[in-house]
Amino acid sequence: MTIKRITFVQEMLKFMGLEGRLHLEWISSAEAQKFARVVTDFTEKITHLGPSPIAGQTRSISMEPHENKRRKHEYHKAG
Amino acid sequence: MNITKQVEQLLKQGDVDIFLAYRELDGHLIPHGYTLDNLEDLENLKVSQHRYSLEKVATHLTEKKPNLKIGIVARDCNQRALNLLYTWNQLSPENITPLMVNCCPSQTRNHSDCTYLEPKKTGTFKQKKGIDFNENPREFMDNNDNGQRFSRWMYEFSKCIKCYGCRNICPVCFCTDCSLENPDLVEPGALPPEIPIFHLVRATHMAGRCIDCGLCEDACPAEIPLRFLYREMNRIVSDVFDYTPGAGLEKSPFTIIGNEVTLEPRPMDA
Amino acid sequence: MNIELLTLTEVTAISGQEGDITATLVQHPRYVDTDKCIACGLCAEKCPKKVPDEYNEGLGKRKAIYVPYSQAVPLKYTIDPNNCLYLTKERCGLCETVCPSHAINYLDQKKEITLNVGSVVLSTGFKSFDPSGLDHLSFGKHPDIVTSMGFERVLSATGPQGGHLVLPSDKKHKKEPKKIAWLQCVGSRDENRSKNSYCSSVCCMYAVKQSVMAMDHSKAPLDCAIFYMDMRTQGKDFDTYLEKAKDNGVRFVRSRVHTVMPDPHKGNLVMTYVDELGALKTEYFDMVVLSTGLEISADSFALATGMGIELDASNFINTNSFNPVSTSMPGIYACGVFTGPKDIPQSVMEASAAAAAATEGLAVSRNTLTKAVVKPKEREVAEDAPKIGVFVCNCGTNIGGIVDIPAVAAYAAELPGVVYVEENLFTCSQDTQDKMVEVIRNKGLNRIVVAACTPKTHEELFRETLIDAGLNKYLIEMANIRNQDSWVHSDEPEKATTKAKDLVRMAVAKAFRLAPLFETQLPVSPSALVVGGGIAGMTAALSLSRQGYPVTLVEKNQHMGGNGRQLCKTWKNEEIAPFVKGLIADIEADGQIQTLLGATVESVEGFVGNFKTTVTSVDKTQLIDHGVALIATGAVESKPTEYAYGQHKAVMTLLELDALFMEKDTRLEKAMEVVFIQCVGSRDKEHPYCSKVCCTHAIKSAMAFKKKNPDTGVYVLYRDIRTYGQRETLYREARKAGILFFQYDLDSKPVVTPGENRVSVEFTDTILGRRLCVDADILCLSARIDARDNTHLSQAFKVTADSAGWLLEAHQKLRPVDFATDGVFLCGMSHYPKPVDESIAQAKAAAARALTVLSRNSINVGGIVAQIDPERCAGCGGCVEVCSYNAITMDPEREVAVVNDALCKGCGACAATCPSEAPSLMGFNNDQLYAQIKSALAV
Amino acid sequence: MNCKFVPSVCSYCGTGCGVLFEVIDGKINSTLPLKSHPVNQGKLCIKGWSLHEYINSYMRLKAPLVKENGHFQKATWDEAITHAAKNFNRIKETHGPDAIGVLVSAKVTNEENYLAQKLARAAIGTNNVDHCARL
Repeated sequence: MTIKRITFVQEMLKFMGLEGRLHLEWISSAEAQKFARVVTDFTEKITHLGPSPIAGQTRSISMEPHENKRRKHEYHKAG
Repeated sequence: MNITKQVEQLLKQGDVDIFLAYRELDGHLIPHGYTLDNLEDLENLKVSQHRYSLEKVATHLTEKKPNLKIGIVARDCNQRALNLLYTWNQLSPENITPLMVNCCPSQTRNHSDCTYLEPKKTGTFKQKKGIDFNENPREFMDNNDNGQRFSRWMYEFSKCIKCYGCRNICPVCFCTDCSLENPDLVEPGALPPEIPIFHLVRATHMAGRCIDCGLCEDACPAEIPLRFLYREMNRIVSDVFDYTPGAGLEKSPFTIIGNEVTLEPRPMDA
Repeated sequence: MNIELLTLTEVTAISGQEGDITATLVQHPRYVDTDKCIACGLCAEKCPKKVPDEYNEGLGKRKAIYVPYSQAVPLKYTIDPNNCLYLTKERCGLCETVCPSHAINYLDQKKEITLNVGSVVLSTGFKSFDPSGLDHLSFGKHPDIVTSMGFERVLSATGPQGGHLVLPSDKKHKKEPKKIAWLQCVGSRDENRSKNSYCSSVCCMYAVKQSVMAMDHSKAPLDCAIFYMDMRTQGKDFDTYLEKAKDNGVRFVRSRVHTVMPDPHKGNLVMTYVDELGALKTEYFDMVVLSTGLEISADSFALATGMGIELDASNFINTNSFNPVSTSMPGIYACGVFTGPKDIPQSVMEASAAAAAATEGLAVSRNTLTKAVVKPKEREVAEDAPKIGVFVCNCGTNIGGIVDIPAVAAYAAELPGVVYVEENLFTCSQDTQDKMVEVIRNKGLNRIVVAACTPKTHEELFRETLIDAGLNKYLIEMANIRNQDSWVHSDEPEKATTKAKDLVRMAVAKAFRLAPLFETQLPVSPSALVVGGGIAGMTAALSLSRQGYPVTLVEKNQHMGGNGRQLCKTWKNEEIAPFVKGLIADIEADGQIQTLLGATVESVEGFVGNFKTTVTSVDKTQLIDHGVALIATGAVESKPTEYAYGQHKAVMTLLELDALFMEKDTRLEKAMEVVFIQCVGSRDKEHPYCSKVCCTHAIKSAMAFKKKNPDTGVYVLYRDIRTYGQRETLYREARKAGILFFQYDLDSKPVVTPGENRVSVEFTDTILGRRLCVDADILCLSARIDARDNTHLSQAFKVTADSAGWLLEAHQKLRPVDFATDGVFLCGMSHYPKPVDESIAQAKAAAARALTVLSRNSINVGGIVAQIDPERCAGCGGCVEVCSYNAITMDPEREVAVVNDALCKGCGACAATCPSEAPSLMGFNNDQLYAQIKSALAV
Repeated sequence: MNCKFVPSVCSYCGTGCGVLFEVIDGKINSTLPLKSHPVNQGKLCIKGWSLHEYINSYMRLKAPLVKENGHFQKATWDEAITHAAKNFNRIKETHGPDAIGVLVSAKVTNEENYLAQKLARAAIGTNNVDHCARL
């Protein structure tokens, strides 16, 4: 299922002119080296591609939850 | 036998409880539900050159009365929509009687490539800045590089007034809760809507569903070449997954696990 | 809670009889108080004494105060009294000075413990063969000659080289090997140098695995060569793995290498060997791995003999094929390698089998000595505004050594919703848990974030803590700042601290939206359904009945016994027919077992604890309520399609030959030339698996001919003789008796030409390099074993089969008798071809696993499961299609999808598929996940 | 079960787009653009597409309300109109007609808007009259 969707979105993004910014790889928890390699390679690739052209077009992201009221904090050091 | 007679017969024999077709009213050709109670309306039954999504009306009726037997005057695109709605459990074939009519009583294109009606003429400004409605998506890919494609689409999407017309008119949009109204996916209250996310979210949701009827592009007040986008989407679904929505009663590859088509993750440098 | 762990403890004496055994134990001093030790590691850091690390096969060093390996249970330090400077010379005492929790106690004394138990299980495992004495292999003379255990540590991420494949001789320059050789059968199948005549069963497979992994670890192309006699990859899917290794370029050389020498001039190590065609070869390697065998340690030997348990010539516990986990002493059971060399799946099966066997006699007193705790009432917090407590863990120096914990804690205190932050040295330690309970109560916390290690190992523990504090156990979120942060960014502490903050922020964002989740209790029908009345099915049914649970046994045929009815003897010469008759008699005499003959399973409804199965037999259809189901439908010997089978009466299969033996057919007496062809239909392109039993079966039958008349010419044409484990003795006897063995390959198969009374068999002798021809009176084909068609059954029980038709267990090594579907278990040949003893062990194991469900009064369902909002559901049925567990059905009334909590595994596939986001996975709903994503991006 | 389509004009603004109401059993179920309408040619904006929503909204007022003691109370039309007239007159007398402003809704027809304008100018005598969609 994942591969179907990702393959589709990859094709779609290509059509839209946003090629290469989505990558899928299966890495098991036992494949630390592979994980590191894939993440490093992808980071390099994205750095090379430069910032996304839609960056800045998207809304600014805030992390404030909806009905949050700041409460008085307690900070305690133990252990 | 002409269509009026056929409808009359279907109603009288009790084959259908209601028949959805068109009628002429005050000079407009509009959809109408023919029943035994309004048989006199049959004299105004016409085959419209305008298209409305009668199958969507059928889903509305089914929602209210699940076992209602519905007849529908159907062109090829209506039939595709019906097939798709069957596979998604929105209508059941036992309750629907489509009455096939000739495609589009107008100067249509080649029927095998049925869009309907004569294609739109694209103005020179649009041809320069935006996307020509009549271009072939594959040629568009070949003639424009990544950056050009991106800026053209961003131009098209920036015109969007977020009327939701493309969704509302779509015969196969049946979700009760639309992702396009999910504040986590598409920020509410912004115009143009978060581009290109808004349109890509919709495109992704249409993958394996779009039956290429062209109603969305028709309804778009901003002349966004939506069909152009969804045609490419259908090309992907057909090339990669060997699936043509609405062609038969097979389930969409996006709703079933596994497939005859085996996919491999793509290498990073592809 | 009902397992008491006594470490550093030895059994000194056992007395009494089954049901009332007195065991005398000695617990050696640890010199560290386990209640106080928080495993911070300060003691080991300061300890001046370095000792070669046994766990790393001497490739690394440990201290005199140590934990043997990072996953040790309990994770508490211990002092090695032979190396501790204080205990040996009364000098030093540094660990006592630095220990923050005063856990060191040099005065610790050994204690004697007496236990009264009902039965005993021995599972002391094996010792890897020590190749030091084998001077021809130069072990110990060159650091690049390692044992397989050593190589295992080289490849391990927690090993002395951190998982980097570099030559132990040149760790400084990180020189990588380019050529590695594996030598098989070091300390196995070798009476000459090692006294271990048996096959160790596991070395072929682990060598293949190591070679594939080594290639994976190596940056440059790596030449891997495995030198072997017979490739014994008889386990499930092992041959497929072997073929894959060959495709990946691992070289397999059929040769027993006689010399390995260091050669500093030409290369690293030089090896001379004779290849298959008899040519002498010399090859250079950078590294040599000795695939050392498994043997019983002197301590285990002493333990068993002290208890009066019979051992075989190789010191393995003597068991018989029909009671594979029973020792000669009633009440004492055994499992694992102590009863013979075996791999992990078989050991795990035997462990469960031993549990079943050891408790069968104790069933009446079940739950009389168990402890249960009373949990406090759950506080209602669903409507309360979040009051998040964040507990940031140093994990000794594991996290705290890299990440600036005070900075992370201070940052957490500023996050929305957080009202309390605490730093802990070890959040998982018992005293911290107690403190957490108190803090949660006193501060009225209602959502908890633990920034520590992985939820995989510790979330359950913290959930228990929440229960103790009166909170719903799902109100916790973990931030993994160890595995995902301090471990991977140990060189960049500042960035690691920033990432820890990010992870904590994400966890808090999710915790803010956590809601209590509820489980419902469903009663368990305390009865079992066993499908298949062969040896496995009958054994499992009897075991469950002895444990006190009624069983319905469904058999397709008109009589029970399955393949067992056609088998003559086991390889240990035990008659199978009387055993099967005995089983049938026991079943018939058992009032708790209902047998349905000529019956098949029609359909199954329900789920673990509450199955409702429709079974049809000739005359009636009945509905059976049961809590668990065991599938033991067995397998069949295939009918060969080659070697003139079916065209000549001299050609037969092994089972057909067994029938002749049982009928005492005269043809057997007259036969002067007998040929066996192995792997008929097995291990080829269409059927890549090994049928596992045929080598032993064929050799045992071949021996029968030789015993009748030593002058009979008996020839076995084979590809690899797979008489694994102690079966090797049979192979040795066969060769001694004069049976001739000829190896053939897939591309040079024997040719059979039917004659008038005999068939002529033509094949190549590789050693002579000549074609030979034998006119055989009897040609016996070791036909492939085929899986039965379980399609209907697997659909009914929602279990899966692999491409060859073998039923698929939940996990090949760790859960070999469970299905992924809860409450359904498998045993016998429906899982994979196997001999009688393994089928019986697996059957008992399945019974033991079934018992874990049956012995519960109720099962909890719910918690992290999907829920479908009927308002949002458009009834498209997409989720029904993608649910692998058949947990979603359409409600025909409302035309919406509904989830069955008991079947839902919480995978989330439905939530990902739904176009209108109607399903949400509880505890991982969209709101929570979006919040996490947003907070991850909010910098 | 009957289903008919009723052509109409969008009431939201002065553009005058043609719409088509899907009426199932006498209840408006959805709005479609009228394809053959010369003004909008089968297109609508978000407001037009949502025309049917306010008609069937549970929040829609179906009877006049009069505020008494800070709370709205259901009233009859006569009571409401009398109450309004009385108070308009009072304001007009004390502060003059320009103290009254009239704001008209887009959700009523042009004709009704015209009448409201007449009421403002002719009956009340104020020019303070406006409309939310005065395009």
